[in-house]
Amino acid sequence: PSPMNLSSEAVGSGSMPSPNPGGPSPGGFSWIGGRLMDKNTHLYQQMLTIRSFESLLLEKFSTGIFTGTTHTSLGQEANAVGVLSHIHENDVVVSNHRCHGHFLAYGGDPRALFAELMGKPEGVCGGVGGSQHLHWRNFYSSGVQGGTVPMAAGMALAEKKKGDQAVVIDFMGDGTLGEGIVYESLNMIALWDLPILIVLENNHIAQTTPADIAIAGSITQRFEAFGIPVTHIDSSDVLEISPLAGDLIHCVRGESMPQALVIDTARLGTHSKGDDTRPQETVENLWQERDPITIHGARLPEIILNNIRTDIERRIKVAFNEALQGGA
Amino acid sequence: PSPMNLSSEAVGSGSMPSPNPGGPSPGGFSWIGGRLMDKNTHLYQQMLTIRSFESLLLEKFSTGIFTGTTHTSLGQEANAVGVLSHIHENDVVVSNHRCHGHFLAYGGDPRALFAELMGKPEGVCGGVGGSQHLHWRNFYSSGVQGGTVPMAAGMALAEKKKGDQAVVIDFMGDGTLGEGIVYESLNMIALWDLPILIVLENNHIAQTTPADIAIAGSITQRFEAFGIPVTHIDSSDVLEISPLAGDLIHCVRGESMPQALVIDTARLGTHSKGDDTRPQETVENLWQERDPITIHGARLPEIILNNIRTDIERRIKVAFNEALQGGA
Amino acid sequence: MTDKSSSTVLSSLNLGLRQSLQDDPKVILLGEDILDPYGGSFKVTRGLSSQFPERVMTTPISEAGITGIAGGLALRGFHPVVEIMFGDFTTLIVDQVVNHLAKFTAMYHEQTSAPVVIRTPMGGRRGYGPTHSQTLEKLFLGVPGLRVLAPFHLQGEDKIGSPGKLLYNAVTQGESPTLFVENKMKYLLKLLSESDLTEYRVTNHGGSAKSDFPFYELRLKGAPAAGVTLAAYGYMAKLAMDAMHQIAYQHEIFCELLVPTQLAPFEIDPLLASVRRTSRLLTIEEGTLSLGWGAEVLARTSEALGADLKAARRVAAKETVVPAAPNLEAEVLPGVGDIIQHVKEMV
Amino acid sequence: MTDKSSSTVLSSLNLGLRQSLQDDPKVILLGEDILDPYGGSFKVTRGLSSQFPERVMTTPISEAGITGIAGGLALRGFHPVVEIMFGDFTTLIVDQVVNHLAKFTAMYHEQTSAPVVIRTPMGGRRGYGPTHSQTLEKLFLGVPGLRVLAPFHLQGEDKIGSPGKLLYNAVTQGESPTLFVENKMKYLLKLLSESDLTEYRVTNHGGSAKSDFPFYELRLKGAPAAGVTLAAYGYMAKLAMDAMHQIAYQHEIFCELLVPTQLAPFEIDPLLASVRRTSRLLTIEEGTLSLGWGAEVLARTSEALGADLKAARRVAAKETVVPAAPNLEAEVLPGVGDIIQHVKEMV
Ligand SMILES: Cc1ncc(C[n+]2csc(CCOP(=O)(O)OP(=O)(O)O)c2C)c(N)n1
Ligand SMILES: Cc1ncc(C[n+]2csc(CCOP(=O)(O)OP(=O)(O)O)c2C)c(N)n1
Ligand SMILES: [Mg+2]
Ligand SMILES: [Mg+2]
Repeated sequence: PSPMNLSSEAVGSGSMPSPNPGGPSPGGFSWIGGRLMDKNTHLYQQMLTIRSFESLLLEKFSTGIFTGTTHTSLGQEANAVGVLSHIHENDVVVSNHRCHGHFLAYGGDPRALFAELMGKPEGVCGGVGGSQHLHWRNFYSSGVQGGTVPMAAGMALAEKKKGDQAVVIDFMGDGTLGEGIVYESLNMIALWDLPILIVLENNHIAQTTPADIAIAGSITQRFEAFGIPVTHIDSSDVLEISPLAGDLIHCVRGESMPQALVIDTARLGTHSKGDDTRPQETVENLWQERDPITIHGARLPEIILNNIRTDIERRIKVAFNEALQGGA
Repeated sequence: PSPMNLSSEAVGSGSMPSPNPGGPSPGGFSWIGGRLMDKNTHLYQQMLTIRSFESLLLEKFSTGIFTGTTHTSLGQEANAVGVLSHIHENDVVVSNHRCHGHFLAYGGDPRALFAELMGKPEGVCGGVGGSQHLHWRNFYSSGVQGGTVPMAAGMALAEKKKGDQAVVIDFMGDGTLGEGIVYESLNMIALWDLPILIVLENNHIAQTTPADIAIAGSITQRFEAFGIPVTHIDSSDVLEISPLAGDLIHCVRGESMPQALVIDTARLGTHSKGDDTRPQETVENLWQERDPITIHGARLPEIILNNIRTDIERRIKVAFNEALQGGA
Repeated sequence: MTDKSSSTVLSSLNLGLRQSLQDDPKVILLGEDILDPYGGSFKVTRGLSSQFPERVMTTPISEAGITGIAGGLALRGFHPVVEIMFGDFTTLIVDQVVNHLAKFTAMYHEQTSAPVVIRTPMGGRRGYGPTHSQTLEKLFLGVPGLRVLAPFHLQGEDKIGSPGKLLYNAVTQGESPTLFVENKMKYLLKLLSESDLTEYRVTNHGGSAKSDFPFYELRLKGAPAAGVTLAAYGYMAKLAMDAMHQIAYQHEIFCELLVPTQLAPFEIDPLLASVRRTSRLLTIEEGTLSLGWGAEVLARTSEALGADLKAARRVAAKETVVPAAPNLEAEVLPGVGDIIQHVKEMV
Repeated sequence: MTDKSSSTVLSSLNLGLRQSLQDDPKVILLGEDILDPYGGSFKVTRGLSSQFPERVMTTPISEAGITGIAGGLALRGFHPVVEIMFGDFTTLIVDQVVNHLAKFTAMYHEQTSAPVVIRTPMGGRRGYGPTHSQTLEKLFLGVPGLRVLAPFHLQGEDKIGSPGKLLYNAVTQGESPTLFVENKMKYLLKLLSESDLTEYRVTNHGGSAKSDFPFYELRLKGAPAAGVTLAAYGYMAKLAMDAMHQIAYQHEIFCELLVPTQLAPFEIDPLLASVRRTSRLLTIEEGTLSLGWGAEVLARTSEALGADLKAARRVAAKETVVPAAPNLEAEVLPGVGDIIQHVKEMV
């Protein structure tokens, strides 16, 4: 198995990375870059890859290398990694505007993503799509809230018709529950027993709008009302999220039926760039309490953490520099 | 108080009928056409007005007097009458394609409605709107499923802002739960505590599609999930529906908050014309068990029934003939 | 196919769908109330759910949702066909079409495509009123990445008949998201066979899409050089034929009638060739005037011909709702009389 | 108003809204993320929720729903203003606009109307990519019953400035459902005051809507008779001014620039008067070419002038998505260079 490409020296090697085929092996160990790595280390590494990528992105944004807009997933890395550590090669992942983390956890190439954000021909979509519009292998994202949910449902219908046991993972945000098309989709997903896991990343905010003035009633009931079983977890701990997601994906695949997973999480960064209207203190508290990197990092010895950090940061820098040297 | 105009000699008199201002008086009696009439008789009369209107409409359709399409409410008269017997003069009623019954129960003039269906200038909307697109006083209907639900919500917001204690009654069908905009509306209705009663007429079918292959999960939960209190009744008996609706409207008005009323009912006629795909036996059983005219009529002495029948049928014929003699 | 069932536009479309399902296992039909025995509001899918129960799916009343679902199916290899019960409700799928289906190919850097065919009946003249009688394809004719087709009622060479063949081609080609514009009045039209067309010379100028998506030119045989080019599609093409005939016999004005079946992307060359001969162009459509198909056709003709375009006009619906009352409706929608009057005023 | 805050299109619009709220108690603002301190994605509503907390309502992400709610408010006497965060998402409100708001008056036999003003920023040049950069007003320009406005960046006589005044008029008049098309690049433009316009002669040919919804004509003072009529609105009117200036000084070709603020219903007479003088028309818009504003303008000009229209062209976006990469985006969107090139080729 060759999990997340970043760890397998694929970066910069020019070879196409492949999506994570099932995540860590059953015993909790994976081969990473020629080393046997335990599951905890592996998950940490994956999350840190996203964090490092997006931190560098934000750091360099002001230099004008990147254009347009960008939505980072700071604080939500455990969702991307926890969920996508369970997917198989034929599975489909559908994401939204906040898609970098999902893309990287899917096995996407950081260099191709940097290049995309720089508007280079080497980018994931040749610079046409930009930050929100990625497609690579079975990964698709787009920037119109809710609009990709029926698309994800249709993909699940396709896989079901093909009978090939593939499942669809669809990420969406709490604010996107405002869009009517979400409910049209939930209804058909349930009616037709589509093999899809909807991952609702509830960071309690949409751009600047707190969930409590945008979402009436209950998020979980919105799935239940359509007969879609829903699991709710309030956690930024990848070790809590991952097994839950694993069970649900197993069920979606095995029973060919839908499941929803509502993850209460925290957005540690701004919505896109410089547009956070929450009190600084609130955000600082979230950093204290809800940073998945800190939470999971506490499980690893300092020396390993340092090694990983150095390693990943170097790889991300390499990816960045290689992207920068690309055409256009 | 001057309830349903049909009974007050307004038909054919040329005077504008006025909407039912609060239905029967508190003691359960109303003045009808100069006679003191008990509540039971009054409700029967109202339902029979709708039934007679639509029966004549269907009977005459084949003659080519009417054009376009039409959706009758045969079997659902108890909903229109039971709910709208409680509205006040400033209240707003929003309806859908199946709107004749709602319009008549609101106090609309059968002659003007016949004229509309004949495409005459004397019609409710001068013949422009036709069967599905009526507007008179505070009554509005339109033919795009779901599209009027946010409109109704906006009207409720308007009345709330005006602070004039008016409420909105919005009728919709079970099949219309397929439309996403319904949920966008429910969300804002709940968030903003809008004074609206949503009456979901669940006749278990949409055109030819049975509810069980079109609606996943639970209808009542679809309201609850948004925090809208919902009351469910399975009845075609106006005496069961009316008090329930009265209580809910009272609450909507008094508390300035939304309520939903799900009425399990039966469509005794075709969807529009000649397009009923249900087995004849099923429909016949429904006629046996769920005809609100029969159910409520059983409470009145035969002689009164006969009188009412003769009277109403005559009035409806007069309305029809007068409409027919109109221009264009 | 010589039985009666293949003799109207409706039966031809039905046959086209049936044949698509038969020949192409990737075809899936989605729509509201499309199952037998009902077979759809206008019966285009009649019989199909009985024959292909697994691949004909009736849906909730969720126009946007089913269009999106079809998009997902298409991205994953299927050739879905969506029926929108009334063309008026295509307003509900604009986001799915414009921002999703039609964008995927370019936005995802040519890596994929969503070849969904969306069929829908447009048009009035049935007294259905303002929300069930519109001709709204102009909302879609200028959408990059979307193909728009409208059938012509010819028997054609194929047993399916031209309308069905057009649909068959769009569905089974599986190349591009496509809006397939039907018309309520057109359904009932008898397909024109050779014997119906003995007075006409019919040429197909399909250009690059010739065989799959024809562009017809009709002239009256033996007529003198035409003075006006008429351009029309769908049901209006039938009214234009009637008008062309009448005006030739009653007013001795001769026209060439150009009938594209692919409205977008629009290959205008055959039409320009005609206008180069006539110097006069009348476009004919059932939708409201402003920013309609005729506007684009006139604009492109004017760009190409400059002062050589001596007279240009458009026949279209009045810019208001389509009333329910038949007499009011007739005032709003364009008819044969309007075409004749315009032609007479142009020469 | 002499302070800096009134000197850009953005601040003018903000002032226009503020003044509407102040003068007209029926005005209610609805939109996503429009509350302070954020004040909307493009800051047009900044400060308003603080000043009018009861009448500035932030909403869930429900474009269709809030448009419908605004419709209900309007039918019951209010003058709601809806902000759609990006013009790209107007695809989601097409049904509410086309089948509801814009239809009520005619469909309900002139008994009522739904005077909602829908404001939205269109346009690219910010690298936002395919779903956040479009110019989609063409979807709405041909909708019967709907008014479409686009501001011009003049200081005007009013302290609010022309863009704000245009918005104020639309909102407080409360007459008709209206799409008010803003532009992301335009927000930042400084309003042109008299001193910026000393080189130009600016005439307002507003026709019947003259005072409320002006139709400007700009010529370079002292220039010889113009050879080409340019027609543009919104941000493209600014680029057209730049082009007109350059082409006069560098190529000695002189143009008249016509800038309507009411795009629909479109009163074309001032433009026809100009083309009668020049015989040449170039329309300029940021949306994709087919069935755009320019198509309608060309069609109507061609209908009116026939062979007197010697040359007609359109500048518009290429018929594909708006790419995120700035260099690719610049290839797709029309710029000053495109305008100049077309003008040179026309004379
Ligand atoms: C249809 C649509 N409306 C509005 C937007 C603008 N927008 C982008 S992200 C966003 C907030 C989304 O919130 P949520 O779904 O909670 O996701 P989060 O940003 O919190 O990850 C909004 C309003 C959009 N992209 N699409
Ligand atoms: C948006 C939209 N889609 C489809 C239709 C066609 N249509 C008219 S009524 C109807 C069924 C409605 O079912 P339901 O809401 O249960 O109401 P009922 O007819 O049972 O009263 C359909 C599909 C429509 N009018 N509007
Ligand atoms: Mg969120
Ligand atoms: Mg029903």
